[in-house]
Amino acid sequence: MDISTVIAGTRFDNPVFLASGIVDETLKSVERAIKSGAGAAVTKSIGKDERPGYAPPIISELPTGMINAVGLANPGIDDFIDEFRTSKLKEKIVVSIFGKDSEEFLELAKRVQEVGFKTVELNLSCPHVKGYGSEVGEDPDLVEEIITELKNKTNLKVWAKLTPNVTHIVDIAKAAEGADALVLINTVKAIGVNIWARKFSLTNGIGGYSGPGIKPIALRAVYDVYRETGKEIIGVGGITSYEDAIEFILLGAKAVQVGTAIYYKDFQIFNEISQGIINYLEKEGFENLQEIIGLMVR
Amino acid sequence: MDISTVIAGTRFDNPVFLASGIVDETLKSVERAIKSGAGAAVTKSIGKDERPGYAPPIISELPTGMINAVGLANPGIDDFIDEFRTSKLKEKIVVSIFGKDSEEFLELAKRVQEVGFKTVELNLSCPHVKGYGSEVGEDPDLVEEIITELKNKTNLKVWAKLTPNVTHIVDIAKAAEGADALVLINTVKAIGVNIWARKFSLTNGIGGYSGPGIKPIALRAVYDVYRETGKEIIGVGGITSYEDAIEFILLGAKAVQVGTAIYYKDFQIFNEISQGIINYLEKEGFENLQEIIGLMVR
Amino acid sequence: MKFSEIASAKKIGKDFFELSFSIDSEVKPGQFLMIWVPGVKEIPMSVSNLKNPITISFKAIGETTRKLSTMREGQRIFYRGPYGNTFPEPKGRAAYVAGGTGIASLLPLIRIHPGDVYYGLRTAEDIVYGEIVNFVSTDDGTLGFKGNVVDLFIKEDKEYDEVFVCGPEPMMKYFHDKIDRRKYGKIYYSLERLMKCGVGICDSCSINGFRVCKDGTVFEHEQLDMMDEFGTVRRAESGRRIFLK
Amino acid sequence: MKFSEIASAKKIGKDFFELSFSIDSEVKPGQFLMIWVPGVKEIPMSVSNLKNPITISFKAIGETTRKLSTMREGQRIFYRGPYGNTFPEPKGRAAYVAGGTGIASLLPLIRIHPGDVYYGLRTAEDIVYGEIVNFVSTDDGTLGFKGNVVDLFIKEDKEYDEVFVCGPEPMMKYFHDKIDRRKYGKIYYSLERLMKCGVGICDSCSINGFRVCKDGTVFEHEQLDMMDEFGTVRRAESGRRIFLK
Ligand SMILES: Cc1cc2nc3c(=O)[nH]c(=O)nc-3n(C[C@H](O)[C@H](O)[C@H](O)COP(=O)(O)OP(=O)(O)OC[C@H]3O[C@@H](n4cnc5c(N)ncnc54)[C@H](O)[C@@H]3O)c2cc1C
Ligand SMILES: Cc1cc2nc3c(=O)[nH]c(=O)nc-3n(C[C@H](O)[C@H](O)[C@H](O)COP(=O)(O)OP(=O)(O)OC[C@H]3O[C@@H](n4cnc5c(N)ncnc54)[C@H](O)[C@@H]3O)c2cc1C
Ligand SMILES: Cc1cc2nc3c(=O)[nH]c(=O)nc-3n(C[C@H](O)[C@H](O)[C@H](O)COP(=O)(O)O)c2cc1C
Ligand SMILES: Cc1cc2nc3c(=O)[nH]c(=O)nc-3n(C[C@H](O)[C@H](O)[C@H](O)COP(=O)(O)O)c2cc1C
Ligand code: FES
Ligand code: FES
Repeated sequence: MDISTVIAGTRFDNPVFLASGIVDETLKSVERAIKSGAGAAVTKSIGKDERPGYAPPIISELPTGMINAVGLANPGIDDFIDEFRTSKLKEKIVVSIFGKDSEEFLELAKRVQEVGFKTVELNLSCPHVKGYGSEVGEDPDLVEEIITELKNKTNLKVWAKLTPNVTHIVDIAKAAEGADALVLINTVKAIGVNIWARKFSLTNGIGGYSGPGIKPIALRAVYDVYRETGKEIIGVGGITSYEDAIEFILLGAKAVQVGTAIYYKDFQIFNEISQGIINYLEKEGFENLQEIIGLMVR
Repeated sequence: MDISTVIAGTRFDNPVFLASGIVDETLKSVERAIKSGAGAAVTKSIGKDERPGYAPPIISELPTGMINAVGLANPGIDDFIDEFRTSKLKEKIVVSIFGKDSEEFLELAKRVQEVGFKTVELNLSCPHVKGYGSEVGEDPDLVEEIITELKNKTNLKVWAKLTPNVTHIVDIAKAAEGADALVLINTVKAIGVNIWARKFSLTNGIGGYSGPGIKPIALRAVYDVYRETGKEIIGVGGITSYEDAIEFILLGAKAVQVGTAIYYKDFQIFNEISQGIINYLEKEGFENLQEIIGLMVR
Repeated sequence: MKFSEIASAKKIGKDFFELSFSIDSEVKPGQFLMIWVPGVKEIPMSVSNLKNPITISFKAIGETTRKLSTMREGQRIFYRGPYGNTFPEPKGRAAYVAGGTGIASLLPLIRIHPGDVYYGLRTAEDIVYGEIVNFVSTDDGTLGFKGNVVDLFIKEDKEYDEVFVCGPEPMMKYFHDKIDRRKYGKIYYSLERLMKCGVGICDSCSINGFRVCKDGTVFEHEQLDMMDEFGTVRRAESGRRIFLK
Repeated sequence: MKFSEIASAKKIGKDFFELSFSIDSEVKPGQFLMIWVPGVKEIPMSVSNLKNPITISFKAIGETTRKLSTMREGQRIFYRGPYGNTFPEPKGRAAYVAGGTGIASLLPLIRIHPGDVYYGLRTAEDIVYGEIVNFVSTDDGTLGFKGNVVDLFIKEDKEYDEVFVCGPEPMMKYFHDKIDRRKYGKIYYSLERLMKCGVGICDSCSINGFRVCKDGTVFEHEQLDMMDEFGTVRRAESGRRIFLK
């Protein structure tokens, strides 16, 4: 059964990718995800300068998922490049970058391109760091400018990862029209409270909500954006099983990313989902993955 | 232990209310909630004209909550008034109304006031009906106009129920400054998919997500709005236990509403939460509910 | 929402059908499922045979039931539940009083604990499950007693320890108001109302604050005494009251 | 995040403390908890006594551990876990080789299956759990062997079926590289790295793609053979590599 998928002209063996920020700070972990069956792996988001991130607790487990405020911890682009340049799996590694404006994004993208990566994912959506992520990604003009700049001045494929924390995600998606693909969604702004300590569960207070609890929200984003823009979409948010993945695919996602599920099922999640998709396609009488992409919307 | 709470000058015996839209279409059910221990009960949202709502399935159960698209089914204000006018519990019944503009809201509010109700809740937030709810409530100017109109032309206490499906809920909260209290939050826009039928789980496709899965989102809304506006707030979204209720109260909510939890725990939820709050206050050495309202934000 | 494959599909009478399929939870007498026909609607259906493959028995009266009636072995049927409370198991002489499709909800109990079965129909050709029926009435007199099943029951004038009633609400109301309460031990009614959610949150099935889907469907005679909306007020899909008679 | 009330708080050595509290899950030898001190930080801590009330044993070295050291009986302690894999139970002659606070993670095993305990310290006054230690070394020679515990272990030159090692990574690296592998059956190391999440998703504790918190903390000698970052590259909080030596 052929479950390969083509995103912006690039073919991936299977449509189950590792999401940015989950076991992907170090090269060896990223490669481990790929060797464990991920069709591609997105790195932790990298910025210009080193950031230690927030003090732990940086995650808080919930009955319905998890909230995190890692705080864009990253070694800075120099050390990142130094560590990742040696990889032989560059075709399957997508580098996530974050910046405060088009200049920063462009600078980062060029560095990434220089050492041979083919695709960047733009973090326009991290909800818990001032001046970055969703603060950039909720501004359609800025989104458009960043993408135009990167498409004009690099040869990279550009995936734009959008935030659900906006009134009309379709407006942002339209601003991101120039991107090769859209990644939907990043975490949902949220808070956890510990009533016995009477403190926030996370050091940073505000965090990003991920896991099963955000799946219905992510599905809505994928559906609305696919229906309204027809763009190539990678679905992410709360996927922990092949059934979840297929829900996204039926609504138009050409691939999915898996983050928090690593916490529930570890690296085997990739093969588990791929195998599940194969079984589903067989059982339901489809010839290949293509047949069900966007089936419920077309 | 005193767990009474005062909202916009009105005293309620306890801070656990029934949320709009859950077993509150008929007068006798609303009264049952109050007799079961709810400090107050908000009716299903009522509009000018009768609406049958969407065809079932109107709800879909999820592991993390529920999505619904009831479609603002309601008998219309005439039949509503006719049924509810006789109630002896009017002080504890808050009438939820929805309209497409300030004129409709005003007309409804006047009818409600005429028969002796003291408080209306404005549905500025239902996410699944065109032209109503969140389509009104995401427009700050319209929100402000509606509230100004009602405050100028009626003597009702006005609670404004806001939608989380916006980029900056604080902006909407500021537009709603004229309201006596803010109710945060209504359901989150969402979709459910059935991969075995390859159809949406709900007849309407798009629905509103409620239950435990939205609690972290609701907490964030309450915290942001309380911190930025200091308004009187009623917290709602995913509350199924006294611990949940206390999380909202610590972040500034003077009361909470309970909806989907009726599905999990039925009418006993009201007394269960009230009793849990009493035990908590005793155990933690507080004198009354007031002491913990907003404790983590002050 | 779960699904199962239809194990058998039968026509058992005029416009009357049975579908059997296996489900993954235990069902008790009187409980119902919400059956979803994708693209059409979701509707409540009593379980008329509790053991896997369980059975639903229905009359094709509208779009959903008509679509269900065309379904065949091997096709998928979507459901959730079982929901609702249950009939208690009878201990003594039992009577079962059914009108129309109401027979479906009584069938499991009739099989567990046989008793006198009274069945009211509009006309002879509506008969189903004839083999278990002891007393039959038709509105037009084409089969059995001419008249309604309540009058038939009263005419037979037997004594029972437990009576179980299920049918259209007007028939149950008539039964409730007409019979001589003292002649019987316990009397249970399984009510049917417009249902949207099936799980007690939408309030569309409520009678005097009792949700038929959740507090019922089974109510005792004395509970109905206190429900002034029983048989007098039903609700439109909007929740608007429709006053009967 | 759970919490418990502190059952006892003891100072057991210079800057060294024990806190005991009951937790609601079983802990296995080598596992750790994430301990949260509200307003300060969340840090990993080995469980040094597995039976309720379980114990953590720690040195006050920074803000969190210092705050923990001021906590008293009856106060709330917040934790999650236990996390990490576990030491297998030894079957033959066992040696335990600890450096500094590394003793904490070995204590449960030492109690279950006594063996030779080698303990390396900086100086005499750092000694804790002296009653269970067989061979001690100090960097300054104020107690026992002068030098590090690895050299002490090699000097003693005994044969063991199982060796368990826990201490600072440089010490474990030195042990790993220096000892004559063929003299021992299995050798297990419990690693310590900067941990943020404790559950395998943040990657901050990873060595060559192995997460100390989730794939470890316990690794076998041969696994470490393949980790070229072990003892040579550690990670800053940012994930930046810090090359050792
Ligand atoms: C708890 C419960 C158990 C039920 N069990 C069974 C069963 O075992 N077998 C069975 O055949 N039916 C049963 N019903 C009734 C069944 O749910 C309806 O027949 C069904 O909803 C009709 O759907 P439809 O789309 O086919 O018809 P629609 O197109 O929705 O309706 C066709 C016509 O029937 C009327 N109608 C629909 N439902 C009802 C109702 N409940 N009462 C009065 N009039 C109605 C409509 O107003 C319309 O005029 C049960 C109902 C309930 C509440
Ligand atoms: C799995 C595991 C189990 C542990 N078990 C124990 C235990 O049982 N007993 C115990 O005392 N400690 C243990 N530790 C170490 C303990 O977590 C640290 O001492 C603690 O994080 C220090 O926190 P702090 O806020 O007090 O110090 P900080 O203020 O964070 O740090 C003080 C100084 O110590 C350094 N430091 C902190 N942590 C480490 C580390 N892991 N390695 C090297 N240097 C470090 C810092 O860089 C800084 O210079 C364990 C660590 C791990 C990973
Ligand atoms: C611990 C953690 C760290 C994350 N870090 C990043 C990040 O650096 N950049 C980014 O774009 N998304 C980040 N995310 C968001 C995820 O990539 C993903 O969009 C989100 O978690 C929803 O998917 P999930 O439910 O499968 O986890 C992070 C998520 C988690 C849980
Ligand atoms: C079935 C259902 C119907 C609802 N109908 C309304 C409504 O008519 N008006 C309204 O303001 N909110 C309505 N809501 C939203 C709830 O009042 C509440 O804001 C939301 O469900 C979150 O709270 P919960 O998680 O406790 O259910 C409805 C929610 C549900 C589940
Ligand atoms: S059908 Fe919704 S409450 Fe009964
Ligand atoms: S501490 Fe996060 S992966 Fe180990």
